[in-house]
Amino acid sequence: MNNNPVALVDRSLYFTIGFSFFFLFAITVVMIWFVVRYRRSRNPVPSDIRGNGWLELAWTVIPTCIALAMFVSGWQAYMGLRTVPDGAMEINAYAQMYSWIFVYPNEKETENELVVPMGTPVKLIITSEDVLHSFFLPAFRVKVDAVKGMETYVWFYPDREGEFVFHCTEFCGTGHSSMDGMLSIVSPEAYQAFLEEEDDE
Amino acid sequence: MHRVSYGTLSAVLGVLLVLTGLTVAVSYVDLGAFNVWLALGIASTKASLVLLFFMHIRDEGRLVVLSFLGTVLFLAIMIAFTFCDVAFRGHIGI
Amino acid sequence: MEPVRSFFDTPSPSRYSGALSWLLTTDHKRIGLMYLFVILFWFVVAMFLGGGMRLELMFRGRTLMGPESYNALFTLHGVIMVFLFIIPGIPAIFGNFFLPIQIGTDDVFFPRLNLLSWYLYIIGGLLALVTLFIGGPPDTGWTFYVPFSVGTQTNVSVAVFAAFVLGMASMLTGINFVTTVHRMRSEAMGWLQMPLFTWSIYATSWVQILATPVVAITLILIILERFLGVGLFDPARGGDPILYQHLFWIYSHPAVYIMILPGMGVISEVITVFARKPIFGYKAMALSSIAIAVVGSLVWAHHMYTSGMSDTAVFVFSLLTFLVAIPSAIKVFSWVATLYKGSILMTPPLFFSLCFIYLFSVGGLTGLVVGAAGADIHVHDTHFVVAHFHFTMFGGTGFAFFAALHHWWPKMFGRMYDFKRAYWAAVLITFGFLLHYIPMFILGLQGMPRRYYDYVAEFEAGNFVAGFGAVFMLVGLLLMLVNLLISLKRGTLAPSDPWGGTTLEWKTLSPPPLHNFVETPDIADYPYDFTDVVRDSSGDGGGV
Amino acid sequence: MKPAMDDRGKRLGMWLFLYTEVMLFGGLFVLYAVYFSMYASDFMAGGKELDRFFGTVNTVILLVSSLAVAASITAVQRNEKRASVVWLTAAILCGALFLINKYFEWSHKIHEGIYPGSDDLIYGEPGRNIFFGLYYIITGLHGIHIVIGMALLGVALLFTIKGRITGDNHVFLENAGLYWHLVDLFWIFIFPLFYLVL
Repeated sequence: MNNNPVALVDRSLYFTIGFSFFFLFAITVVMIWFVVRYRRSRNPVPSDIRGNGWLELAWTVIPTCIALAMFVSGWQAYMGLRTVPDGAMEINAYAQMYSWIFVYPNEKETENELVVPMGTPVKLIITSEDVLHSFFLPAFRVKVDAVKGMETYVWFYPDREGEFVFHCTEFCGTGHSSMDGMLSIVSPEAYQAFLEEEDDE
Repeated sequence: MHRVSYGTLSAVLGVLLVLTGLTVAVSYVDLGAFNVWLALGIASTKASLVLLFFMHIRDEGRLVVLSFLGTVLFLAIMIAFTFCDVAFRGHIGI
Repeated sequence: MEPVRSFFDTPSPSRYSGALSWLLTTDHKRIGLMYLFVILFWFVVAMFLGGGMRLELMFRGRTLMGPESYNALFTLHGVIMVFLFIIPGIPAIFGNFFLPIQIGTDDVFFPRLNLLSWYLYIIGGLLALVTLFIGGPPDTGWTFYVPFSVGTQTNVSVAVFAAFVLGMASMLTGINFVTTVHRMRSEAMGWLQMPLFTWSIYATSWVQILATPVVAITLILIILERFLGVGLFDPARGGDPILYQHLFWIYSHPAVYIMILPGMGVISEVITVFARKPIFGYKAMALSSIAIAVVGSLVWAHHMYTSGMSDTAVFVFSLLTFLVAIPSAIKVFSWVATLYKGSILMTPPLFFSLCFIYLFSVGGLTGLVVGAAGADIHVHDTHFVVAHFHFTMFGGTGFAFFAALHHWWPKMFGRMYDFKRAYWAAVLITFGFLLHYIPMFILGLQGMPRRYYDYVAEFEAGNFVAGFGAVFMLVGLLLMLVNLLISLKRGTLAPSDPWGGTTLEWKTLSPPPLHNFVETPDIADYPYDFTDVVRDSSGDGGGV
Repeated sequence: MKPAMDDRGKRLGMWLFLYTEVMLFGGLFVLYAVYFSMYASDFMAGGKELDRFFGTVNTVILLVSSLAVAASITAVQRNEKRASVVWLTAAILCGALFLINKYFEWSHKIHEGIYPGSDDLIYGEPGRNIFFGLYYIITGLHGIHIVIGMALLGVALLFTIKGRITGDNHVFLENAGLYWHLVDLFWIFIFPLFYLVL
């Protein structure tokens, strides 16, 4: 699937971090070189340089352009995360102190355990029963706050089978750090079997 | 410092009272969303009169006039930027 | 000629002596020093709270404390560091002490108000202390997000009130400084002859005046909600919890510029002095301070990309966030360019400043990652963000604070400290800092959320390493403070201009007399003209 | 160095303080604006429940008190101490009258079961709860400012009587006046926003 937001987010991350490393390296090397080269014992008389209009203009304009490029890549990634493809499967998620409840299209419920079939985009519609929580699924780069009285959503494309951990990232009390769970991406057949299986309770 | 005569002060009070009457009067006329803007417009006029004649803002020089306007502008921006959020919730994209 | 007595020996007002001559003083220098010691006290307290958190996190599961204590620890670490150390740090200590001197005057405009601010600061601090012992320490994080802060049973009201009082103190200091700069600047000193440190404090003061009241009212609303249950932020009663976040960040984002701008001012002073060279692009530097103050006030909602606010707001605030990066970048470039063809003398303050440039650059550049809307979604509320703001706030403001301490210590106390220990301390702090926070960047990218008491197995290595960094840092910080304190007793006497500075504080005695100057100082046309300094020192090898 | 009496500087300090007050109320006005856009009809219904007559009378009272304060400064500048004392007393009385009115208004509403956290509000329309919540918080905060303003004017009155405020030295009175006018300014906006929403 093209335009998978995971790729867009990673592109934005690499782009920004790559430029950052370059600038950091350049600044540090130049700084250390100046300090060594122009130490007082070697260069007792400083030059009286008070500024340079062209240079200042250049280091204003060029970073502005780079920053805008970073903004654009970030925004594209963000739009990728926000634009749910057609035919996404909707699952409701309810956050509460300190667990996640998922309700599947056929009313089946699970707690702290999310099972989805591979190959179908999933849209999680999230809300909170009490204080703020936040649904964070690092493997798919998605995160959104769960707010009481409001519906928010994330979507992701399960493109590989496996188990992925998700966390609560908005501080919600003593059990905050244990409010995590496991996303299992299974084959469509296994998912059907899972849906039809009786609730454990 | 500049002295303001009793006459000017009373005249200003007169205008303020008239404007108060006006704002109460227009609140009985249904103008839709325009009502709020009209009420705020009248209130701003009254506020300017108080600033100019009771608080002598002009005597304080450019710094105070500009920084006061700046403060009001900052407040306006605060409200406007908050509306970037609340007015567009539920839309996808810009 | 009779020797001039320093302000230490001349109480103001003169009718008091002993402790009262400090507690009731109106002398800006004494008030600055009173701030210095109280702020250092809070810094050490919060430092140990932070260290405790890191030690708890070194191993999985419960090691030192339970989750309740851990939550209280990070809340108090944040509240104390933010409201009692970083925000007041440089303006209240060095702004108070040096702003009047740098503009050639004898005190701030409202000396008694200045003392009142100090007392408000003390009261705020005591209230923060009270929360530690009575009613259960708050466990909300320093952001006090609703609805959690309204519902939790711990002592949030007192903590919030403490922050309110501290806000008042900071606001009144801001009012005082703006009035001082406008009304008491030496008549010979035009706007573009003001030292850059003064410029930065001036810009900061405006932000303090305009932004602090917003958080004041927000905090009052929390208290009202807790006692009256109005429901302004409670969705069940028609409220919108996200609005709280707007109001909170309308102040608290500008607050990070309240924290960093004075630090940038310090760095500008230190680098020019030790490079013996005018600051590169004085006007750009002064203007960028103002630009940061203005644009920085318009980017608050970039803390809220995941909060459920509208995409339009994400667009606007992300764009503005990238624009506010530019003036900061200009400052970094100008500092480095100032070193070019200078005559650079390595000293502890310069060493701290160079570390500042490096660490702050890391902080600023990672700020671009969290400013980009899509990238931020992944790293928001993870250890990446924690590392990012510690690089700017600690690596930035903290190191600028240390640089200022070492730069102005001889002026404030008239004593020199031991250079060797100062370098060792700086190296230890920097090494510990990197060892502490770089693993946190990686943890964040891996997906470890912040404010986590416990974590899954894949985060073990990073947390283990970071714990060692914390220990190195603690040792380094203690060494630095001890070194400075020892100098008060054993340090050699400092001359009036130990480094060869050009701004007015170097033209008076160390420590300065009560009215700051023995004779009215000359104001140079350009505040960083080192021609005389270079001429006077030719032949002495340029040593200190 | 500071000139012996820099009244302009002292007023500048006061103005800066007024900005902080503007932003303090500004935070509440942000809330008002957002909630008004969310619950326009509830706000209009709520506004009808407030007593317009009381509101208008209080507006007039505050405007008159502002005039009195401004006039007391003119009087002091003309060295008419007596007149200044009379004007100031009038202004303080106006403030008291305002508070008495407010007291009756509030107690009437509370009597009707409309107060923060009351069953009527909590279980009623959410917009109505927000409207009255804001009403109590904003007018309450304004009331506190009236009390502080009256205290400042009271001190100014005392200083005038004792002769510490004179034609040459009346910056304290001016600053107290600035504060009072600002409190009036807030009311000028609070009045239409709560009593006259349609």
